[in-house]
Amino acid sequence: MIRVQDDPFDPGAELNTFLARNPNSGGVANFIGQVRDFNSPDIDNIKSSPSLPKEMISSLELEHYPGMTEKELRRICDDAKSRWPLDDMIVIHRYGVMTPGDPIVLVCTAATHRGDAFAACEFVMDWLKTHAPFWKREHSSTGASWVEAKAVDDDRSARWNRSATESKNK
Amino acid sequence: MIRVQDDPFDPGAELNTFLARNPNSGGVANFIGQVRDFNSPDIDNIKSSPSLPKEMISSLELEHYPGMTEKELRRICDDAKSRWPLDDMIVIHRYGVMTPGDPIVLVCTAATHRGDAFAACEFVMDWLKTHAPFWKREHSSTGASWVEAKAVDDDRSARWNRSATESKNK
Amino acid sequence: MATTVLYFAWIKERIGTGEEHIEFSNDVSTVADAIGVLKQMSPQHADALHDMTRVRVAVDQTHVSFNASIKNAREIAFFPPVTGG
Amino acid sequence: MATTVLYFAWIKERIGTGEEHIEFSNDVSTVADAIGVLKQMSPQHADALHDMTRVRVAVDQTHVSFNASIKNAREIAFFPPVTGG
Repeated sequence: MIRVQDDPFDPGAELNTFLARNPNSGGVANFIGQVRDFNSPDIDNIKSSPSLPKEMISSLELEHYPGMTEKELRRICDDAKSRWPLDDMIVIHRYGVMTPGDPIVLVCTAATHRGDAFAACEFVMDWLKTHAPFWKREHSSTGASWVEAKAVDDDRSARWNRSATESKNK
Repeated sequence: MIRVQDDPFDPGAELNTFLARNPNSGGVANFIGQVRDFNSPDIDNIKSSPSLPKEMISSLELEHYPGMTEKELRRICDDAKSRWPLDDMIVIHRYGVMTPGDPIVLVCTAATHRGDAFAACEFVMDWLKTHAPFWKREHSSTGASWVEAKAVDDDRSARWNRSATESKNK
Repeated sequence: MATTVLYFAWIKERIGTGEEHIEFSNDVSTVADAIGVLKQMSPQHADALHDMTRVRVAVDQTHVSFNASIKNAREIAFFPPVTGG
Repeated sequence: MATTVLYFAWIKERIGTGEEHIEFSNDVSTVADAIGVLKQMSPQHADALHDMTRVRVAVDQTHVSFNASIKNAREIAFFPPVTGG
């Protein structure tokens, strides 16, 4: 199930609904992405140079491509289902304006074996990050700026291609 | 934080409490293990031979080693924290008598980077499965029987040793 | 038959609009050809689309590369690398 | 100084008790030695502990192998491979 929405969602309530719908799935993995209150490049700087000023984010704006977003998320979910035996899965993604601490994305996967649930959940997050048409814009005291895509996300996404190729070669 | 308890817990409520405590963690991964209503060996049989009768589980009894359980879970969490940069984590594990669909275990991990949250969550589950002193006993129409440990769990747990050695060798 | 051309994020901002309807001539057969045409339309278009390493494209809501065909395409979208999740 | 010996799951069931307090003599220095002593205590003990591939052990609430020392141990626990989670 896929939901792309402007409205906030309640991760705990969504999780409980998902669990209630899948009482026979031994393992349920899930992931929640939240809006942070300092911006992404600074996070790595803070670790190496604690004296650098943090640029506080007042809000996060998420633009998306209506129609393609749903289509792309459905493709990613179908791909996950073809790779792992899953009982069920759900992806909820917000767009619009959010404030720090707000959940942006929720992915839940249910499977008999926890390894399948974990792998599918992480795969969906990695592919969503590199394929689903969303663009983040951070608003802070210094103005608004579009978030740059990260090379690490491309790398994480590419891992799944490699492992697909590797298993085919076995 | 570690909780070992006889009382049921509400996964959604626990997740929301955890998220509220960690508003600045970009990624929160979590896993819930549930009691299934047919027993473990049958699950694989069902897939290959759908005509085999399912042995319905009426309840699951979980014995544990009070004192050592908490100690061992704390060791596993400390180990996870030493391997990945985590903001926070929680492990809740039930003991006593449960019925199908009941949550048995909940692991939540919070981190700046989702890869760390995922890896730590899966690691804790794999180690908990092979190290935390719990023993499952299934009650069905044919009587009660102790669940046998699975070789696959040992394998999954051993992966983390291998990768630790590999990264040291790099 | 006009094709709907969509822009997102900073590409939309630079071009000044999110949606245009363009009649491409018959010799415009790939995404790269279409980009060539679009860059002629205004200095804003030329600026937004000049560095193709920063631009991604979808034809009829499917990710494609620059050499993909746009024959029979109803919708072409240009956007920066995605940053959701 | 008696050592607390604990049994869990089917090992407890076979032995018929979950807890014993045993005074090991000085020449009993490892877990393996202790198992030798315990197996002499009753046919139930011997039965429960005869296949050591199915038995795991903790000394003072830490997993150990059969050749671990039990000198100064306050608590030794025997149990099957764990099946929680």
